[in-house]
Amino acid sequence: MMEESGSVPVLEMRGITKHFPGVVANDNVSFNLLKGEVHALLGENGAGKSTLMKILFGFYPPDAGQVFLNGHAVNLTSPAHAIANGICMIHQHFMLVPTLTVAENVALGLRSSRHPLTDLAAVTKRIQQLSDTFGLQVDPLAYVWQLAVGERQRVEIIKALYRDASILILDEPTAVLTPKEVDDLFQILRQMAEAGRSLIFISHKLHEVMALSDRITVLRNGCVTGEANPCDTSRAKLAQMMVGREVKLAPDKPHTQICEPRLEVKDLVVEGDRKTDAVCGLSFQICGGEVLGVAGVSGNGQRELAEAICGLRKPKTGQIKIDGQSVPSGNAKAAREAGLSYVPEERMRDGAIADFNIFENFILLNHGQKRFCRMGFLRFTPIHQHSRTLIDEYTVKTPNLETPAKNLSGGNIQKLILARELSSDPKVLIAAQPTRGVDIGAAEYIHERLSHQRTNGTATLVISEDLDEVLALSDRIAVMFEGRIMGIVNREEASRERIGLMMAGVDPDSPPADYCPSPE
Amino acid sequence: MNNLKTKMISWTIPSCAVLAALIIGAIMLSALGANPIKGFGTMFASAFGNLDGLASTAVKSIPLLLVGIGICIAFRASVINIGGEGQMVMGALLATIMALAFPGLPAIIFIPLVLLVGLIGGAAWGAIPGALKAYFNVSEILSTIMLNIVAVQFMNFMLRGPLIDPGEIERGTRIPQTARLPEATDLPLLLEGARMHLGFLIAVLAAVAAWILLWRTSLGFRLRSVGLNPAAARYAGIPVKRSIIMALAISGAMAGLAGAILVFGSESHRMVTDGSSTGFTGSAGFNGIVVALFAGLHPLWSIPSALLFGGMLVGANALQRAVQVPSALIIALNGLIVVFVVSSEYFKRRVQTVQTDPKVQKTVSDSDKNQESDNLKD
Amino acid sequence: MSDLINTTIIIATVASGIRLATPFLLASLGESIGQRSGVLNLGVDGVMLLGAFAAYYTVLKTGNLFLGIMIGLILGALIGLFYAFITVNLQAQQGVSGIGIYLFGLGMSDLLFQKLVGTPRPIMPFRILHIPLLSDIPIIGEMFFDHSLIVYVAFLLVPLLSLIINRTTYGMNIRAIGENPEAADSLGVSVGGIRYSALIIGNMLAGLAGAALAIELGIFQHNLTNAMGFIAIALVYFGAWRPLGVMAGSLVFGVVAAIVLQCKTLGLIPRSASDLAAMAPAIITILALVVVANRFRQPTALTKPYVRGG
Amino acid sequence: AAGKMLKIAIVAPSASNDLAFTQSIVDGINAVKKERPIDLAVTDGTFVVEDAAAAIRDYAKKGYDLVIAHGSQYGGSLKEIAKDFPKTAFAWGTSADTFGLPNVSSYEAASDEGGFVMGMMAAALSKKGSIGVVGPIEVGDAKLFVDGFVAGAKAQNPKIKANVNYIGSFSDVALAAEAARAHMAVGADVLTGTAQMVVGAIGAARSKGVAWFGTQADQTELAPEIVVACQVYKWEVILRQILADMDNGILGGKKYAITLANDGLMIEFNPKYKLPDTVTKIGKKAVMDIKSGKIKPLK
Ligand SMILES: Nc1ncnc2c1ncn2[C@@H]1O[C@H](COP(=O)(O)OP(=O)(O)OP(=O)(O)O)[C@@H](O)[C@H]1O
Ligand SMILES: Nc1ncnc2c1ncn2[C@@H]1O[C@H](COP(=O)(O)OP(=O)(O)OP(=O)(O)O)[C@@H](O)[C@H]1O
Ligand SMILES: [Mg+2]
Ligand SMILES: [Mg+2]
Repeated sequence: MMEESGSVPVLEMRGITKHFPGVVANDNVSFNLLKGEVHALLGENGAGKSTLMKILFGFYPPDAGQVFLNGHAVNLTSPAHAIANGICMIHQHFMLVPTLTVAENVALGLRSSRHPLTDLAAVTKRIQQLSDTFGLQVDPLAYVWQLAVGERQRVEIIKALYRDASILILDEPTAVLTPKEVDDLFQILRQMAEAGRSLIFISHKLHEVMALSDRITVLRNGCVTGEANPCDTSRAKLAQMMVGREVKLAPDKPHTQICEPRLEVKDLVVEGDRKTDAVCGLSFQICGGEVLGVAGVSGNGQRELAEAICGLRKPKTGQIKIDGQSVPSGNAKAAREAGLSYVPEERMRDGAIADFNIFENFILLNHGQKRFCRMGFLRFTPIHQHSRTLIDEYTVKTPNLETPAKNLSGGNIQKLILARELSSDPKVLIAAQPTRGVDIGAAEYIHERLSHQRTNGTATLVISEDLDEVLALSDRIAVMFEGRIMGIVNREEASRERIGLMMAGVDPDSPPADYCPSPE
Repeated sequence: MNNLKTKMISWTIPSCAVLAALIIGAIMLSALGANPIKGFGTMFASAFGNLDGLASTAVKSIPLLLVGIGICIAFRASVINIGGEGQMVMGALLATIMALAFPGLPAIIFIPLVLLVGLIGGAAWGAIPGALKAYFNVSEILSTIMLNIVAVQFMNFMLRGPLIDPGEIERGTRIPQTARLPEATDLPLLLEGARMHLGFLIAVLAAVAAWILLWRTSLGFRLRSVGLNPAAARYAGIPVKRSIIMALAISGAMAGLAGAILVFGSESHRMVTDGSSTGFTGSAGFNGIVVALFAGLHPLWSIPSALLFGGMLVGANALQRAVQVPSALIIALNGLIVVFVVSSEYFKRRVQTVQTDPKVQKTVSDSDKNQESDNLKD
Repeated sequence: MSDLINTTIIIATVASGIRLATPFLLASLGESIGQRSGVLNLGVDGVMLLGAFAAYYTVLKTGNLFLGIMIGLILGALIGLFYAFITVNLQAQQGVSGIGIYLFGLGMSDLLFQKLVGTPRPIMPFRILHIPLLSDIPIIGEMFFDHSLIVYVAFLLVPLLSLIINRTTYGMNIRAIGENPEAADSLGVSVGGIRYSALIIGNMLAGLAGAALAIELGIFQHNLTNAMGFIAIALVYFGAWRPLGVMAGSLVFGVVAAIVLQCKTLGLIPRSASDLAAMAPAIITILALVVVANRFRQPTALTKPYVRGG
Repeated sequence: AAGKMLKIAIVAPSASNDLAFTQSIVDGINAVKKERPIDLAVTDGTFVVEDAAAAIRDYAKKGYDLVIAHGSQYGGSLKEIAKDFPKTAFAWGTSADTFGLPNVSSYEAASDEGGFVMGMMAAALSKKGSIGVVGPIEVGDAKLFVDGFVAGAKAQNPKIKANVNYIGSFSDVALAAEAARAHMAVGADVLTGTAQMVVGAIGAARSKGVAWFGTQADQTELAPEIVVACQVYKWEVILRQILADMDNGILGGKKYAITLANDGLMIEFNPKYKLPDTVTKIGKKAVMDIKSGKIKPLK
């Protein structure tokens, strides 16, 4: 499939560096792409994959580095420019206009044959042709808001096909697809590669990467940590390159007495943002002193589950009980009063107020309590005292109490939130991605605090994409796939292999063989 | 040190914006054949140059300050209240009705009572767009504009009909104004010989109260958190919808109080309309927004800001007399200042992101780190 | 009663409603284009006032109506350019900066009028343009085809803008940018460029609305528009951002006002209630907003400055 | 004392060149200025009553000899201010109330008289037997004029249809224009109106060639081809009296009115308008009758 190795790569990115306030998203990254090749980019969340691709697509200018197309240096200053150079990108998040039809979305940005009028009839015809050739079922006249997630992904692909890109970037195109849809997509992508197009493919799912790509580049913390060929590497090796460290052993887990169930969830059905059921009838219980880990790829309903339990999202049906008491649904305040704490996944959106200072963030939940508030007036002496205690206890690094939260580093913001959430000694704790983007030291500390809480008798639900974290913390592990629990396994019976397969929606009893394209 | 720098930036940039607008104003003055130095000099002298001028400036700044305080609170909660005009009118009307209804009360009870009623009138009128936004998703920008029209027409109706001075009917002149309100409601003068009345003190106290509300009470804490990050506020169990209504109601209350003070502190001690939309308020409902923005949405900084803009309005009349330039120039200039100050936010943000950029920040954050242990001890 | 309300009066009332609706229609069509692209402009009234003065003054000096209209349009375009700069490039808060534009227009038009003209002097308005054949149709002809040129222009703009918004590439770009600027940007559509053009066109129409008003009345005065521009903005919401809806809203507003006026003329509304009657349009608009706000969503990106990756 | 430079200030709501209410008083002072030295200051466009009050007080404080509060809505404020400046003369119009203060004069126009005259002429001129009136708000001077006009029309032709439309605003020019059109739609072939927003109505009348009667100032130049006649206010007539009183140390306490009889009100015919002689005669006779007291318009 690959051309002879001596040829000039269609694309080369050299020494790309990109800073964002507070982070180095890409640090001297070099990357190349050959004609007809599927080149995969792997990396943890925040490794800088999307940023690199957006630079290639002209979305951001790089701080340093140069892009070469067919050996010529180019300065891609805007998406229009990139498109003109034959580069198309399917973004991690849908780039569709819901109030326009499929045909209009496809035609957007193209010069119409009947300029200045649109020529949607011609576009429709061409879409139909494409959908016939590639087997992409989609109604060109439907409005995008009417489409299901999978169909929207197909529209994104049609947009790229329509533009006849020579370089196609696919940023996590499979994150929202069913296995069948993934298979279909791969078929199309292979067809495209065979037709001489070059593809960059981003995914967190190792087996997909192994199945599709000709070459794999791994990013970590904005740096390239290695390149591999899928035929002579293994998932474990890739994981090692991605994470950059040995898998840690679980922290000490003193046996805690299992008493009555503290959190009961029954027949929970929750609608997602896309108005389809994101959680489809979940039931489970967590006892005091127990940690239930929820593993799974993001977007399989974990977030909706957490939000429904915390009263931020009203479930369609189902019941939530804390200590046997039913909690009114869709009421964040009531859930908190019933003894629930929540460490949210998006900490700067939900967990903290960036422009509030440290102590204001500490009292976000309980500023109305008597000890902090008398007759409507805040009592700063006890508030400051409380904040200092928490800062010391959780070793939050901050110049002073008046520092706005936005000036703290990611790890310290997470410590701040954790300190606040645990200070009320909750009956039930939901922790979503508790250590995402946090350095090892802080992550260890956070794990320690969570175990400590477990010893104190809190029922904890830990939601994480990081399998090591789930394995380290949990007493039992539930794997979520497409809004359902694939199964709950005890820690002792859980292996990475088994959980990983369940995460991919595969029944552990019949694991699929790794696919490696055989040379023609 | 970092903090001080940020504060300085947040002041110098809008000041530059105002300066730029004034320069354009000076160019316009010259174009109109007037000497800009003499023009602005006259303005300044008449507004701040003597006790009388200062007193007029103070009186003129009262509604600006009160509306501005309300805007600070509303904008801090992320609601854009453009309904100050209508809220002033409704507060004034309700207070006037109150004053006419109980003529016999002593001043010591009567003044607080009517002002409180004015406050309530404004609050109620402000709560309507709040509820429309919270429960029907109606943009408060538009509903407040529409409610301004409704309030003014309602005032015209009331002053031409039910509330008209019976003497006007008797004489057949039918000037749309109420009878003179009971003397017990006259706001006492604070300075012998100058017209500055109790209203100024009330407005300043209200600014302090608003500052306390925003930064010292749990209600203010909730309003600010809803304004800065509604998602996080919801997550923390703060009732977001109710906070939106509350913010608009408080904002309206301040405007309502401004309206009431306008009536009881007026020369005529009665409510008069000329039928136009801004004849009663003198556009304070709009200008208060400028005052608040210029003060960086800070109630205490709103005091000098209101005095500045009040002074400009007082000076405008002097300008007209001294250099024969219509006072309309000042309205245009106010508009320019609004546009420039709002646009200058961009440069403020730019400077602040540059500050937080790690590359630029390195040395600063290092020194901060050294300080942290000291700061945490006390 | 029957002799009070006869066909002549009905014809006159409808015709009057159409005339009253015209400046609203022009201004709200313009505003709706800007809003469709995601930018709110609360300064419409100020632009109208400046457009009105510019057109009035030009006609006063040259006697050339078309030149007056052109100057009104050019002035609107210049303000649109300026407004685009502060909202697109400087990302200024749209609600408040619009108020600034309004105050500027209010003061500036009055200032220029007082300095350059002083005593109101009349200019010759457009002549009535009888559309051949159509204006001879009984009743309908008099109602709809017996107006000045500018009225026809305004109403012809409705299908034209419908066509532009719904059938051209440019219109599709505007719609896309008002909903999801990032998606449009990712396909190479220039968000800033489209917003600039939409704001320039929108403000040109606001300038035209002012020019039409001044020329129709043959006069200029301090605050000639009487806050018409603010009502025009509300009519955009009323019309759910669609040219046809905006036209319906303007007509309702104009015809209601004409009916109230005609009823007053005929003594059907007691004089004491006329202030209450004047509230009617505002209250109707709020009620319409309550209904529309949940049924038709405003353009998702409205009032949100677009920053790539932000 | 007549040779001494007098400092006079006018505070008025609309623009001093509005061809209506405010212009009439400025013209009046300027007429007197030709006869004696006057230092005149004008604060116009003060539609905000509190701003007007501040200006009035300011002028009084600055030692102006006479401060004219030209707006009935200013009365409430003037009543309070005048008490504080017993040595300053104030004049308030249009009104008939001096608040019993010795330093306030009031002045008004018997605009019903001119209204009556022009109403009679309008009724005589109307071929269709229908005339229309565009008013601002039903108060003060406007009401007086309108009532006089309607009474005059009825006196000339008891069967005449005289429709009155108060549009509810002193400033809405567009609405005034539509009100004029509404009148024409129901058959009015002669129109009149009062206050500064009528410029719109005049424009509408002009486009249909319908006759117009004006008041407060000479509006002929707004539409020379349709303006029949205007009632013009000559405030100088009473201003002279007020200044004469001041020369004698009397600062106020008196009520003044301009009337046809004292030549404070004049009916100015537009020479360009071809008015039938019969109508001119009716008008001139009515003026004589009112001057002699034979006709009392609103009695
Ligand atoms: N517009 C932005 N402004 C500031 N920081 C940003 C921006 N975009 C990305 N970042 C930061 O840059 C880093 C790299 O982000 P990027 O989106 O490239 O990661 P990724 O590898 O695509 O992760 P994921 O797998 O979660 O998509 C992260 O720390 C992210 O927070
Ligand atoms: N704008 C700022 N003002 C003051 N200090 C800041 C600012 N931004 C960052 N800091 C400080 O700079 C240091 C480095 O921040 P950064 O976000 O890079 O942390 P980090 O090394 O990524 O840590 P973590 O792994 O915990 O996220 C922190 O101590 C933080 O408090
Ligand atoms: Mg990514
Ligand atoms: Mg970090």
